[in-house]
Amino acid sequence: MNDILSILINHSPALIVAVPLFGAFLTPLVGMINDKIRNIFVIFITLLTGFFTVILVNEVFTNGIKTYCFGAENPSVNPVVRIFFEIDGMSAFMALIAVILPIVAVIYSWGFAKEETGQSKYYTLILLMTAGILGMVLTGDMFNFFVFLEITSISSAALVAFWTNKKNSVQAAFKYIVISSIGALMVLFAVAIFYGQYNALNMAVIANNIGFGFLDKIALVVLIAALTMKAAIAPMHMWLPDAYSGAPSPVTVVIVGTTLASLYGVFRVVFTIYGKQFLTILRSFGDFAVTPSLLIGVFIVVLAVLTIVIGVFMALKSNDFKRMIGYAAVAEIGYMILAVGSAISTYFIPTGTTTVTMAEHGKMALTGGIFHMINDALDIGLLFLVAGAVYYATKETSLNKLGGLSRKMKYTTVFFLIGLFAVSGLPPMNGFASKLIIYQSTYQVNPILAIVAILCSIMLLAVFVKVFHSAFLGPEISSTKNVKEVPKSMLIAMGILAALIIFFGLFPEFVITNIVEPAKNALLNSSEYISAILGGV
Amino acid sequence: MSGMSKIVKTISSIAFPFVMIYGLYIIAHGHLTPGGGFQGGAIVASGAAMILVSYGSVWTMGKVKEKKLSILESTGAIVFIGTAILGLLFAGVFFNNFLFDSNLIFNIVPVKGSTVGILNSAGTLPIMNFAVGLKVVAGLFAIVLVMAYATTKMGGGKK
Amino acid sequence: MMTFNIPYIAVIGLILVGLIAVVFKRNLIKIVIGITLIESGVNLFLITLGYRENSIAPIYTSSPGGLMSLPVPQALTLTSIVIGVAVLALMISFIVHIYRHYNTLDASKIRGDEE
Amino acid sequence: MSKRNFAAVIFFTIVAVFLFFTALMMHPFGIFDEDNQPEMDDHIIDNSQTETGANNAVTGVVFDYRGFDTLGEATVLFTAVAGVILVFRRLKK
Repeated sequence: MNDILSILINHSPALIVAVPLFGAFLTPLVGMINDKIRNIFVIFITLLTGFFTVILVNEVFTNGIKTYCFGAENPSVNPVVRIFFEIDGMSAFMALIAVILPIVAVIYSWGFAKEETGQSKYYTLILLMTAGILGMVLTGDMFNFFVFLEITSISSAALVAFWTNKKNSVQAAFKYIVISSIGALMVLFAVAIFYGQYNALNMAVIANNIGFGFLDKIALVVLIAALTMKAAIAPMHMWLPDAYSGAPSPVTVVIVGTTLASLYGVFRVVFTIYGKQFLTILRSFGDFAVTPSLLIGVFIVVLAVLTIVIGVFMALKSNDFKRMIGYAAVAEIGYMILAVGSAISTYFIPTGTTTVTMAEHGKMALTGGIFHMINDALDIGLLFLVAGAVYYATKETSLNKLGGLSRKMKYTTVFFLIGLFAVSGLPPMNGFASKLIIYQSTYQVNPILAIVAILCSIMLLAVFVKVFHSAFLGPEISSTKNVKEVPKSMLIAMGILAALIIFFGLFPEFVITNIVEPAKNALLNSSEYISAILGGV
Repeated sequence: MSGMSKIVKTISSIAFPFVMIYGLYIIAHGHLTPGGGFQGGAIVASGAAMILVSYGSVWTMGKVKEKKLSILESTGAIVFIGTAILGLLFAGVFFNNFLFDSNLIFNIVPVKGSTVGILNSAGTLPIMNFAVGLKVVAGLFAIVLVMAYATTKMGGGKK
Repeated sequence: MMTFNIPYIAVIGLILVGLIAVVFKRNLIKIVIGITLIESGVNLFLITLGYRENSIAPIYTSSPGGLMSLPVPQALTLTSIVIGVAVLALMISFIVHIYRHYNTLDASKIRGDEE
Repeated sequence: MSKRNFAAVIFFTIVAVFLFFTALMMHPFGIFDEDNQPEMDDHIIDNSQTETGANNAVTGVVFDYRGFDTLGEATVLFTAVAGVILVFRRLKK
């Protein structure tokens, strides 16, 4: 028994991607038998993926970085020829996010997509998206990253256009695929520059050899621009509300995962590939050091504030339930990169040393930012599921045509309240736990940042209270007369997310020490990432 | 598309087998000469697209259902990933070339340097080539067929 | 040094032509053509990186012997070409639907219900 | 010229200049110096016959050394087919 488990642990990196892919290839065939069998099959595949992810994550958090080579047991590492998967704390953390969302989405879809045609393809694409996100976060190879990026963007674009009879969905899908294919081509261009420079595609090898010449700077700019474009950071955020509101709600939940995976790409580039180069001291004043990371950090903070403000104000203006949550999602992404940006702007030189270190409040900000990633996935996911439930019951998303839902849809209302509390950072939900860390730490970096963050959070609360008031409270209007509570499967899916939200809110310390801290340490320790492949070179 | 004149139909029916054989040759010799599963698959699929253009999408849809192509494509993909998983079962690594230098098929180790090339070599590579070839044929043809059929049904864009 | 880099410059030129189409054109089909051009440019960039002077194709079957050009960029390009085909197919399908809804391909006239 | 167009022209010019310099700074076309040998590719050229059995080194890379990429690529095609069929499906049962 122990043998089997250890074999499974050893091969879990490959199986995590192979299982959903295999499931996706089989789904059209299984779908010909029976709808019910197919749904069970798809749920089983996502759960199996979840199982492998959990054992891998457990392994990584206890025994450190795990590498997996495709095709050879004892691959040559000088030069690195084959494709490696390299899973450190951050990858494991992202894999957890990436695997929770599809499970919820698939369970939810059982009720949600019952009446739709083309369900087999729908489930196939959801599984492909899952495999793509997992591949993106686990891989240690630049070109492989590009391939999985394309898998995620193509499958999610096709799913955004699921309702082809809606204008919004189709044009959002087109916008999304144009943005993401240009972004992916930019990533490929950067990969080509790396290949031409270092004759390597492995991230660890590139990180080991990288200098900071003109071409490296170009590659950095191209990579950051492409990935921030895909992560919907202002000024390239416009596609996100369209795509999020155009897609069916369970799909949106998984697309949240693709956005976070792109953000993970930004972190991987900034912290790991350019990790060493960013810490070279350009000029120092006492213990204050001007490093490339300071400049990048300030740049990211500016973008982050812009993203938060734009997201919140557009959410205030909006009059459509799903669109509003889409803008709130933009703002939430802003919070994450605000924390990360302020973290990397706090490097300084401790007295008596010559190398730069991140200040304690910087590390705290980083913790908050990473913690907020998983919280954002849960909160925004839950809100979109609620919006989907409202749409399922009433076929409406415009707030003018909704009212008095709380009497007919009790459970959904409760879930909406939980989501509302979480996304606007009120205790005892998870959003409060991570936002509090972000406020505290950014206050030490610059008080203005914390004030902006708190104000915007309050405005988000106002936005969602408005939604609550107009959609769930108040008198029933004619279009919501015959509303019934949504099917059980949808309630179960929302329940899973709500339970996780409350759990994370009640025991933030537990989550931070067990999941977030390893991820943070992995980001800060790029030399470990390199030596895991090259063996201490 | 409602099909073209009789001349076009006849010529394309005559040309189709040759295109197909050429494509299959490219797939089968993928590990020896320039080419491989993708290239050969694209050639066969373009031959099929030629038939589609000359006979019209409605006729072709009557002969080949997209569902069957979908099954074919899934089969190709499953064979491909299945070969990779077999590598895990037999040799203990995902994507291992477990047939190479074994006592099964495709097991001949080529002489190093410039050789004539033996078809029965390269382990799992020819199998994967065929799987990918099948996938590409079915996939590309399905894309072209579905698009052509759907746009015909929509009336060429005039709403 | 500069004369040796003319292939790179040509590749960049191709990318820029595509970029012009994406940034300045309003017709959706032209935008898609632009993306395809950028993609071809990037693929060509990869291929040019793999060239070695006086080399032959990296295939041993009845090869005359000698230096071989680099095989990895060719494999990467093969992958990215297929990906390009996939993206193109999907973009064109979206355009068909957009045209059905809006009866136009002008990007400036294509808006969602709410802006 | 509208404001949007003006911004686009400036953006385009900056991108063009930087890409042009990228082209100039790349290593000379077709020439690999002593300290810039393509080790990864040389390894593949030397060992593709003995490690994968393929006379065609490119196929060796595509299906063996970087076989996982090819799985991804096949998946992309599969995704596109599924997407196109999904987008052109009949909406009513």
